[in-house]
Amino acid sequence: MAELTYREAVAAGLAQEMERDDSVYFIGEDVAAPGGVFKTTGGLLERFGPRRVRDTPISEEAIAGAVMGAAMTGLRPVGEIMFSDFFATCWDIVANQIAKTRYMTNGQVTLPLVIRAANGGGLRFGAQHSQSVENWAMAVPGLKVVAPSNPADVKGLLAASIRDDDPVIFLEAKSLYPTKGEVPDGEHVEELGRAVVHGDGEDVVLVALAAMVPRAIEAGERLRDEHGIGCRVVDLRSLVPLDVSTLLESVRATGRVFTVEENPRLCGWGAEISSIVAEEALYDLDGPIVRITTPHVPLPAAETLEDATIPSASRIVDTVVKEQ
Amino acid sequence: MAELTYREAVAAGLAQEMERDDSVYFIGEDVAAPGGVFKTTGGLLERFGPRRVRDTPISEEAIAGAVMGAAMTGLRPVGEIMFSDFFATCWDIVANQIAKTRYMTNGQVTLPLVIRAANGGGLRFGAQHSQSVENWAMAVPGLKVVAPSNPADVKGLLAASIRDDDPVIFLEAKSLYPTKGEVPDGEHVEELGRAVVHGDGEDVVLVALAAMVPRAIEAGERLRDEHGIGCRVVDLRSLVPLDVSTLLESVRATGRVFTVEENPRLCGWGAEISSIVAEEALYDLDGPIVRITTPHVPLPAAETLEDATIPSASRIVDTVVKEQ
Amino acid sequence: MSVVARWAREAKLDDPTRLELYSKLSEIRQFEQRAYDLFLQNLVAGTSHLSLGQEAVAAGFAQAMRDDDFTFCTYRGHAHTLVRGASMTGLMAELLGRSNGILAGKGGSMHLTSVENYAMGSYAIVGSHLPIAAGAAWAAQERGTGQVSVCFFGDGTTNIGAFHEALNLAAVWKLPVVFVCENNLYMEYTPIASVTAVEHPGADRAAAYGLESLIVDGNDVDEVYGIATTYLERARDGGGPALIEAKTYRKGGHSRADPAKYRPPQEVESWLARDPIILYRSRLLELGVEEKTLDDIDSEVLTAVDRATEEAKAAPPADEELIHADVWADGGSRWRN
Amino acid sequence: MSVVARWAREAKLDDPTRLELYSKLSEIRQFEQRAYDLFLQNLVAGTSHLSLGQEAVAAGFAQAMRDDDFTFCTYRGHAHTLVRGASMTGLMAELLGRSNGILAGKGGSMHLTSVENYAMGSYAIVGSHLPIAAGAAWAAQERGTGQVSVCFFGDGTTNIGAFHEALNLAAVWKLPVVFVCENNLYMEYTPIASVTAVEHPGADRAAAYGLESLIVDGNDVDEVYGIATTYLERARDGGGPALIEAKTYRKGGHSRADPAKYRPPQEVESWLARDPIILYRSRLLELGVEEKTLDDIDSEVLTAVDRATEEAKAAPPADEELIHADVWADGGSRWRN
Ligand SMILES: Cc1ncc(C[n+]2csc(CCOP(=O)(O)OP(=O)(O)O)c2C)c(N)n1
Ligand SMILES: Cc1ncc(C[n+]2csc(CCOP(=O)(O)OP(=O)(O)O)c2C)c(N)n1
Ligand SMILES: [Mg+2]
Ligand SMILES: [Mg+2]
Repeated sequence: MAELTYREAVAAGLAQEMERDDSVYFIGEDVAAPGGVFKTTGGLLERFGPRRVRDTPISEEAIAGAVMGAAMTGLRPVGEIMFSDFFATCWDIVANQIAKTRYMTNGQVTLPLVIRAANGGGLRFGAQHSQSVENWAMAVPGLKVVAPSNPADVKGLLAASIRDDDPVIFLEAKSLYPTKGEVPDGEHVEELGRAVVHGDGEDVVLVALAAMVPRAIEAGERLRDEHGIGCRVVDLRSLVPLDVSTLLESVRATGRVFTVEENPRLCGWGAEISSIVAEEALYDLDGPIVRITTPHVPLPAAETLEDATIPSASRIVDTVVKEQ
Repeated sequence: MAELTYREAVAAGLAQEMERDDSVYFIGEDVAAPGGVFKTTGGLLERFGPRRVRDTPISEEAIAGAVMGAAMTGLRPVGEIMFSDFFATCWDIVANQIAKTRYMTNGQVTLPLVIRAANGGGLRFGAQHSQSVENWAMAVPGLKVVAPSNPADVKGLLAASIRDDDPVIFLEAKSLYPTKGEVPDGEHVEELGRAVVHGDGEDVVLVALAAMVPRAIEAGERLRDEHGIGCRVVDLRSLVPLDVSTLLESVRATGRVFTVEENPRLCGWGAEISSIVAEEALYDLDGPIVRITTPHVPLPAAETLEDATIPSASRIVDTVVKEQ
Repeated sequence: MSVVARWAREAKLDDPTRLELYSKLSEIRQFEQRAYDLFLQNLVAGTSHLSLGQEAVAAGFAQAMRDDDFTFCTYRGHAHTLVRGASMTGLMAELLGRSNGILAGKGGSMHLTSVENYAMGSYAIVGSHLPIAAGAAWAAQERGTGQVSVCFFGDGTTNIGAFHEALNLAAVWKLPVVFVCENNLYMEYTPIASVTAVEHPGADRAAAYGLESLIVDGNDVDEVYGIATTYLERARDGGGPALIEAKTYRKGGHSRADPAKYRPPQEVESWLARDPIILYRSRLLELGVEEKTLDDIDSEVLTAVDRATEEAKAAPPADEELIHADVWADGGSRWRN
Repeated sequence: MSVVARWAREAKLDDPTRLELYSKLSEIRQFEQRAYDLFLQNLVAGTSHLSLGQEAVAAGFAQAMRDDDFTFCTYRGHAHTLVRGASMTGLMAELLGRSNGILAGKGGSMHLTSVENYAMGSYAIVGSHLPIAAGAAWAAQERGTGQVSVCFFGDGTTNIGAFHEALNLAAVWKLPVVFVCENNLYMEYTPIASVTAVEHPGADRAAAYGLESLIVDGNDVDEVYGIATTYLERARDGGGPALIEAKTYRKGGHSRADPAKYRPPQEVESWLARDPIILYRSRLLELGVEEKTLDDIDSEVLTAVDRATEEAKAAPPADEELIHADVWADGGSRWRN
């Protein structure tokens, strides 16, 4: 086991797969010589050369389109969209073309591609560089959506996403880039669609994703220690495929569900979770399903404002204590 | 009262507001001389002249951007995006710029604009020309989202949207264009954020929008007549603002909620409705909240396939009978 | 400012090539006319966009392409898919929403695709396929296959952002892709001239990407074949992309029931007089080809179109089971366990 | 192929104009240096993109603009907003996330806006503001106000789709908008030359929209002022849009802590030698302006920067109440009843 940052785990995952498979290519803005604006892809150019690791113009539609065209004709490309907010500039290629082409062609076309992006807030970048858009991607049939919460998962899930034969939107939580964690040595590949449960509290389940996972875990510890409320945290890890079994198990075990979402409220992924529970496990509930989300506002920039907008461990604790 | 088609009501609403207010302008692709590809805007060019009704190049970002820039500097423009699927080609302007600018500028900028689009399936156009994207828009803080189900609402809600000082995404159900209905004579303006309830059945509430409303109403009649199940149908009319009071009243009155959504399942607006009910009215429920949606697949083109994919009155009836 | 290719008129095409070109023209013409008839008989649901009048562009390029070169086209893609060798029955059945459709009914008229024939798809959102075609060219370049990607689109498409991004990327990366702008003077119902800042929407933009300005008579299949051959070979040899503007005209409306009343009668007349098939037929006769040879080709094609029509009409409607198939590479649509 | 404006060198500028230009240069320089200092003191959260080295573009244009002409700029927008007359305290406070920020802390460095000064916003997503600026020009045209919209962006922005769509629309509608490409040779860390198909990313694209190819020395504030005056007037008089490429260079990195190591030392040196403020100062001295006059301007500016800094630092952090304010025109954020 080596200790890596979340940031380093990105390059580690890419390197592992590029080493293994010549058809894996990687393109994006400032990704090659500069090593990425978040320094997530340093060293790849040196290791795999300027053809397999390549800087593009500021042309998100060209990046997404190139990745799609290459995936349908023999490569297994990875594209970077620098900030997930910029998916909006190539949403047509992603949501209308990449997501639908296999289906529309009755399976003639296969698209083994990954598009990575830095997602979410915490760096005081303001409303256009801090969005959590995992729900945008989840809403589009034909996209898989992966969002790791720790370095080991970054590496293992990125590897799994690259090996997957379907298009995967891989969302890295930019606030987690500096965080550290143990990453297994040697080849490390996880499975898409398998949630992980932290803790075994029997009072409440907190369903979380990506940057919200460490906050939920911290809240869970405080709820146990300070309020005697037993929590378990479900780290969904991928929204599509979604591990509904683990979710429903945890509902049965606790009877109380709280979602912890970084995306703004309306049509967030927590709404989907809530609707699944309300449809399939209503009688297992001991009380309302509560959603803790970024309120339905664009994200403000200033530190004080941003911190008060995105769900924090304290807000989770307070909400659970109040509602429970 | 005059009988108009849903299609004609679009032009009627636009004409009413352009007559009233010189600052209302209208642009889009093939909207002026051709009168719109769905023939929704015929006659406007002749009546208001080539400056106020204008054809654009095929440049959705330019349309959305022009409308935004004009709205912040004194016009009250209406833009048309021909098919709502094409929002993806200008999603950055819509979701990142239009939706966020008022907030980011601390209220310095006001954006009284409307973007209209033909939304949804039913015309066998396939996956890239048939999407219901109301949930895409609902998910973005800063956008109002309106989706009328009948000609009177088309006119009245379009007028209200144009008068509204916030950006409104106005989604016309393309399958309803040929349908007819009474439209009040003279000036007709509705209020945004007020749902309408059809029927007073006490067993079940069907929550529907746009093209799903007539299907829900038909299903409600069949459920009453053929199965003795008393239904009421809530026509939401706008997703933002959302009439939660009317929704919760209908939940209290019936105890059973079914959403009828044309958007594909994951993160559809029905998930949001379900999560509100599960959080705020759990104890009023007599059974699970059931979502009837287009399954989470891109929409297929052939008649037989499309008809079996989008929720139909029969599917609603069958689902309610089975689940109730 | 613009180079009009005179390649074909000067070079000597051999007879077999000329007959193959004629055959492709005939195939498109008769297929499209049949599609229109079936629409009038109310057998085609949804929309459809015919290439009647524009046949020479599809035919000339297809003739010049290597079997494994890629075609990317638009909703106006029947012709481009057909001439790559896609099953005529499969295409016709797709228009009719039948189970033997080339996409089993899931895609419809606007999304015709035949990967086994390297027809990589018809794209219904204006402009999106240009970067995708560039991507296929990028893969070909990296894999060293010598394949060229050919991307067809209309005049109206030159004003959307994806056009710009794709052209620049292709030029910078010297990708083996040939972009073909079929300028038929109209978008849907709006004349391109009224919404475009330059006269030649394709050719006048080429310099912005460091490319030559190229215009070809899109109704002259020899000219098209000539310019296609030239720039396909150049791209194949590492010479990078080209942007070719083919001037042409559609005989009918933009789609289905559009009567195209917005076009000045004189304009229509003068273009109909330059019908690519009439033009080519008379050239071939002048060159000494027997009339019967051409008639035989036409009737062979007719037989094929008849058979395709019958096979399509005889098939059951698209199979509802497929609604849940092929969202994912595993063949299914499950998003949960 | 490209026209380099010589307007300013030839025309005689009067002294007051020249001193105002100098004053604007000084204001930007000192404001930006202070912003950098505050960042080094860890007082600026988030990111920031300075215009050090590029001051002449902002100064020259602002000087040429009518008070009610619109400015649209990017995340690198401190300078452009400041020179339109926006409150220096408000801007400084915004960088520091204070309650007296010009956006009350809600926007941050990348979104500076001062509508009362017709600074219509700083846009942080590359390219998006070009069509928006065109829209403001469209409204001005329709309302007959004689206002011109001026839109600043970088070299890297010329490769994104929105650039293309905005330029075409502006040209077709003859909108009163001047697009200004500040070519500082780099995007973030990647040289523009490595990803662009033409040498002059702005000027070489102008012809694609029927516009003149215009290049100006962006480090010479007189030249900038000259070309700005010419094309603003032309746009105001109904002559339509212009696209001007200003060659310039940033002294430091792309943003915050970027040490800009990717730039060849010689290139950096040669550009630093052409620092727009040093250049202009020596020109003014040559023209007989007293050194003291310039020193006095500098120290007045310094006093203003000091005061702004103090007022910003003294203010409380942004007010959490505002989180729920101004999503909507009614001042609130309610999406439900
Ligand atoms: C992004 C987008 N905007 C609008 C449309 C609607 N639309 C379909 S075809 C068309 C006209 C295209 O014109 P052109 O590129 O000249 O091609 P042609 O149909 O003449 O072959 C339009 C506007 C679309 N499909 N996609
Ligand atoms: C659509 C989009 N893609 C990428 C970025 C990230 N980004 C911010 S600034 C920048 C470089 C812009 O270069 P240029 O246009 O030359 O402006 P400069 O920063 O040099 O002033 C990039 C890539 C962005 N903000 N928006
Ligand atoms: Mg055309
Ligand atoms: Mg630059």
